[in-house]
Amino acid sequence: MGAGAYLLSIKLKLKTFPHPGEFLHIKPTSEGNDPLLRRAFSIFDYDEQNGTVDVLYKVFGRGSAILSRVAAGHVLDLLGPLGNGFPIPEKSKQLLLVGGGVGIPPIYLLAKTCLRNGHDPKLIKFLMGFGKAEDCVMGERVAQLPIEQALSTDDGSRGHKGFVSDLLKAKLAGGLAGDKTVIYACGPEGMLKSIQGLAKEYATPCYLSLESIMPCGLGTCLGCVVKQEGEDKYLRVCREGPVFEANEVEL
Amino acid sequence: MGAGAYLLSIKLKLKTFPHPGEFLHIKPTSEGNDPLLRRAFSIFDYDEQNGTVDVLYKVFGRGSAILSRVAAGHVLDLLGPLGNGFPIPEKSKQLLLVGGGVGIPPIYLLAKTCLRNGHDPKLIKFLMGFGKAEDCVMGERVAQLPIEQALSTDDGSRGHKGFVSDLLKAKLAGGLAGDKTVIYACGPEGMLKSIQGLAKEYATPCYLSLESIMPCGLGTCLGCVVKQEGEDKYLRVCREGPVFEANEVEL
Amino acid sequence: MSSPNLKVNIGGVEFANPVMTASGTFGYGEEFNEYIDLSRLGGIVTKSITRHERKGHRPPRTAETASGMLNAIGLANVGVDAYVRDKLQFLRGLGTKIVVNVAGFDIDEFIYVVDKLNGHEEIDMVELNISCPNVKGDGMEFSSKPEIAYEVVSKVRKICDFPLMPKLSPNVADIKPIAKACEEAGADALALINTLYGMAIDPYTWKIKLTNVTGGLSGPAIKPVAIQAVWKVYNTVKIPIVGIGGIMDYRDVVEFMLAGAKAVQFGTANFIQPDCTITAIDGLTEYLQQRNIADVNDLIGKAVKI
Amino acid sequence: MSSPNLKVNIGGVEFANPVMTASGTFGYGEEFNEYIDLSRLGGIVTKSITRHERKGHRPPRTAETASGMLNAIGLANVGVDAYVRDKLQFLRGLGTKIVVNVAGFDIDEFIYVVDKLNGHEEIDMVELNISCPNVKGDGMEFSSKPEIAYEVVSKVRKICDFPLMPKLSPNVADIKPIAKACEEAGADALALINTLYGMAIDPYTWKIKLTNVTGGLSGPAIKPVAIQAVWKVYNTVKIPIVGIGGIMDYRDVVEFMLAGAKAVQFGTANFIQPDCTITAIDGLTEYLQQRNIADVNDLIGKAVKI
Ligand SMILES: Cc1cc2nc3c(=O)[nH]c(=O)nc-3n(C[C@H](O)[C@H](O)[C@H](O)COP(=O)(O)OP(=O)(O)OC[C@H]3O[C@@H](n4cnc5c(N)ncnc54)[C@H](O)[C@@H]3O)c2cc1C
Ligand SMILES: Cc1cc2nc3c(=O)[nH]c(=O)nc-3n(C[C@H](O)[C@H](O)[C@H](O)COP(=O)(O)OP(=O)(O)OC[C@H]3O[C@@H](n4cnc5c(N)ncnc54)[C@H](O)[C@@H]3O)c2cc1C
Ligand SMILES: Cc1cc2nc3c(=O)[nH]c(=O)nc-3n(C[C@H](O)[C@H](O)[C@H](O)COP(=O)(O)O)c2cc1C
Ligand SMILES: Cc1cc2nc3c(=O)[nH]c(=O)nc-3n(C[C@H](O)[C@H](O)[C@H](O)COP(=O)(O)O)c2cc1C
Ligand code: FES
Ligand code: FES
Repeated sequence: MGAGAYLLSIKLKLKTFPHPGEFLHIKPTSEGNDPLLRRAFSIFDYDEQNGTVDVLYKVFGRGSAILSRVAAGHVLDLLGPLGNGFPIPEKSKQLLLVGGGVGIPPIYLLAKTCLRNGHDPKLIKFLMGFGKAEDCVMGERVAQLPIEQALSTDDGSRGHKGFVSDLLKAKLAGGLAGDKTVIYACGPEGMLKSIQGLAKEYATPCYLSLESIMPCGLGTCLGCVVKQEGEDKYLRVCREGPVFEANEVEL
Repeated sequence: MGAGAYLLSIKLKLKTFPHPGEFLHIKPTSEGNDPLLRRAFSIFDYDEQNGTVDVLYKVFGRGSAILSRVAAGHVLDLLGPLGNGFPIPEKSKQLLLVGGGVGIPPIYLLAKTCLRNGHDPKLIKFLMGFGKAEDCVMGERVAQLPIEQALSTDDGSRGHKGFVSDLLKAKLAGGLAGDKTVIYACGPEGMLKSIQGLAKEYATPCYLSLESIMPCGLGTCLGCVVKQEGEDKYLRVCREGPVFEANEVEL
Repeated sequence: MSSPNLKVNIGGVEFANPVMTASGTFGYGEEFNEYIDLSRLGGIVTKSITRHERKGHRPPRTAETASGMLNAIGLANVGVDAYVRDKLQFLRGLGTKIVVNVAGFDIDEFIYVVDKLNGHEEIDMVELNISCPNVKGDGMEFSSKPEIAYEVVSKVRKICDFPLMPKLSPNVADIKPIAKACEEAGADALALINTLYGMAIDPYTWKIKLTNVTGGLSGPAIKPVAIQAVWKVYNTVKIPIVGIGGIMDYRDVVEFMLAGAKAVQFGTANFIQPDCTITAIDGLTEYLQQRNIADVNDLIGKAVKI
Repeated sequence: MSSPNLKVNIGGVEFANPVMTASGTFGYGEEFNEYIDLSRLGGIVTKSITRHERKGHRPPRTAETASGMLNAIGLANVGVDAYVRDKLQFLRGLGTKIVVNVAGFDIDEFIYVVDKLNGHEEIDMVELNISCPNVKGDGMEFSSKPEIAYEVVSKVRKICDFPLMPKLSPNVADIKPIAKACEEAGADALALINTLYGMAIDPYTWKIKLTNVTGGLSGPAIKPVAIQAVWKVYNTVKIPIVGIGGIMDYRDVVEFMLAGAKAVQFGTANFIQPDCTITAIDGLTEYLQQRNIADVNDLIGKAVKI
């Protein structure tokens, strides 16, 4: 799955097709108390026939490293689906889907869901950002979707050299802005910040899926909060989010 | 390997054939800091050709439970062989070998070593104690040795009903006592205590392999100590032991 | 064997079993409604409430550590008025005992908040979080000095309609005189421990992991400290003790009760297994049955020296 | 990049690198000789020595806890005379700095022991274990009150030939005044932290796991408490700090140095990986090289608030 990225297929029958943007809270180990807490991973894909949920993740620290060594057939301890996902857009809207690195999974599921719902493929554009060419394999499942796609790498080793927000800006500047368009994005904080800026600049509706350290994932520890824009208030990323309207949160 | 008992075969080339009574200090997990410490396990057997060390153990608490779930091919983190094993007896001696439960491994290795050295099989008696009949499979490798064997179970479901020390007492009372005999024993503390008493009563040389909580196994933490008999002094089980002359330690 | 008795009486309140949830780790109960049958809990201790609403600290507010976690939530809460108005109603119907945890930065605040709670029958007990910095004093926690602990507890005791249970901090040289002072001030029970001070720094980015710099350490890592505190206090006071700190399952409940606790609270464990409390109640029942122990109270303080 | 400088100067003693071994976890060095090249260590801190030989407590003396361990060894040691006679000779030849940890149950004992060490050139520094109960006072640790800490440190300072480094206990409400008192008393450096009080009970047998009932908690579980103590003390005193508590690898060394430590000690980690110190020195070197940091001293206290 590209440099340090892994695909985890979990046998898990869900009552309904998962909502894009929802996440699973997975305990990296069943042995001992260290690491202690569950980790959040977006649902990447769901296979209704076989009842398997896919998660696409990067080895970041201890928990994800342990997950990457879990043997096939291992029984995982998880909670979910949790959180509030992306609002499904009206069929008439032009969709600009932006995923950076391991922010791609929920955006992929959104694209797939929209297509399943009969959204016109021509109205969906998928923009992907990666560090370098090797990471791009992460987007292989996206590549199979019958929609327009573009990609960027930080070092220019494949696609546009630069940030995926450059690709978005080109689209917006090229006319795909305003009320008839909706931007959906997930990725590193820096990327979300510039997309938030672009959405404002081009007055285009925009939803962002945020990351945050999530001890409980249940809305109870108040650890995962993000500041509400313009209000002296914090919102729980695990409960009110992880998807927020771009102008609702202060990044 | 009987109720809750496991055989662990570890690929490990040793410079020399291990000394019976030596132990390995094994880290139950390589992931996280809980459980934190290594666990001590006696060397049960060594296969020189293939370079594998066998350990026979019971699931007791967290560490041994984790070990029992380790997949084949897993790389274990271990130190050893450590400790001072049993002194190898002169060939003329009558040997009374006593093993209780997971105390059998070092005694088995002692029997095997003596046989390799050319000790007359007729001079070796192997007495084994178990909880109940199901546990007796633990002695299957012992059963292959060409020496006299006897066994007891606490509940009488196989062999003598009662303690293995009863079997020892019968041998001692039957004439196999005194300076021409040596007793070697490993097993639960209660068993070792009664054997210590019998050795004294029958004035027979006796060596015991002790267990003790061993944080370091290296002689440095001073955690594993046992009281020296008649002295205001503690001995380190991991370093001065785990094998002691029966009259040297206070149990 | 017939079902063992799990009921424990603390300061005149009868809890159906010794398993409660710890303040700040269970919200106001709502979030757990979909995971467990809340009526089965011995009690729910709600998040610390203060005079005014508090937003809490800027994130990041938590960091994981070895077998533990740090938190600096900053006593975020809705404030006592909203609590009474919006939260009590949900709690009232649950069929479990409700313990309201009250925090304050000076004695007036404790008194103000407790006074607002007085008269509300849905409340069974007040837990006094005296592990907050005392802004009027030397900035130290109320529970770091016996005199200060005595003062706040005795003043609140005078005006409080409910049984009163101060919650003690482990960040002291000797917890015994603090416990004694609370008992003398009229406390009906003692809850211990709150979190230990801790801090963490990322060795790659050099950043301190919490915006608030230091935070409270909780989870299995601190259990030995908590057991030791319960044991010491059990041998010092006569009032019941509610044990807290690193409890994950029924075996930990037993360990705390053997050390001298009459009941316990599950904190961090709720984040990891939302049904940990229910599993523990079941496990405790089975534990007692297997050992033919008819009454859970028979465990209290029965640890044996070797 | 050329090799970064790892040398650190503490109280006038130049250590080849900031990695030492903690008292009581490395014996007198002998046992590790077959596992590691002792000459590579920054320093060895030997097991606490007292006036007379001490046999230590009756076993069991240790118990494992979540990411930690409890110990109640009972300051078992050969006594100062045997130490000087039998142990110094081995230590002398090692090519690393030798820090002798001294314990005492009253001030006279500290003075007696240090006096016996005076004049022995193979000693580079004295670490004063003031986390022992003060039998002449109220039974509390010497380092639990600033006045007492001041008294013992200033009296020992007067007669001690070597740089003096008191070792502080974390079992206090506020470590800052204790650290300050030691500095004012003439301490050349401070070592922190010693173990936290803890206790454990077996829920199956009901037995308290240590014969001594309570013990000292060490290991990764306590690292957040130690980091916080180092950070607070770093912002309080000017003398160098040696950080201790739950250090397992070079990343932990970096974390402690960023918090304000000039050097560190590995304790419990030695039991788990006898070569942990050497691996950490190598890891630290690589860490500095990768970041183009020419001097390890540039890490000290550089943690960034967010
Ligand atoms: C809603 C949501 C969806 C996510 N989806 C994905 C995904 O699909 N693929 C993927 O690779 N990653 C995803 N992440 C990020 C993922 O949760 C972190 O990479 C992971 O928790 C790191 O854990 P670790 O044990 O490897 O790192 P450690 O550094 O050991 O983690 C220590 C602690 O910090 C937390 N933490 C550290 N970094 C992050 C982070 N960036 N976000 C949240 N918590 C963090 C951990 O959960 C843990 O509690 C998602 C995060 C959130 C909040
Ligand atoms: C020299 C020696 C040889 C041994 N050989 C064998 C063997 O061949 N087969 C076998 O099954 N067992 C053997 N044991 C016992 C084995 O070490 C323990 O069963 C094991 O450590 C239990 O670990 P745990 O994680 O399962 O239990 P836990 O209860 O989780 O252990 C907690 C801590 O206590 C220690 N501990 C608990 N019980 C014992 C014990 N009885 N002895 C030593 N430490 C203990 C653990 O090492 C650990 O540090 C031997 C012990 C020693 C000292
Ligand atoms: C995220 C979090 C928030 C907490 N908030 C409070 C609080 O508001 N009031 C309080 O008295 N204790 C609070 N605590 C402390 C817990 O109630 C409990 O005393 C502590 O976490 C130890 O128990 P544990 O190890 O089981 O978590 C909080 C703990 C955590 C982890
Ligand atoms: C088994 C053991 C024995 C110890 N003995 C001493 C001692 O004699 N003197 C002392 O000052 N500290 C002693 N300590 C404390 C350590 O030096 C160190 O301060 C503490 O363990 C914290 O570090 P760690 O978490 O790296 O182990 C001992 C610790 C352990 C685990
Ligand atoms: S992760 Fe606990 S409230 Fe969001
Ligand atoms: S186990 Fe540490 S001295 Fe024996």
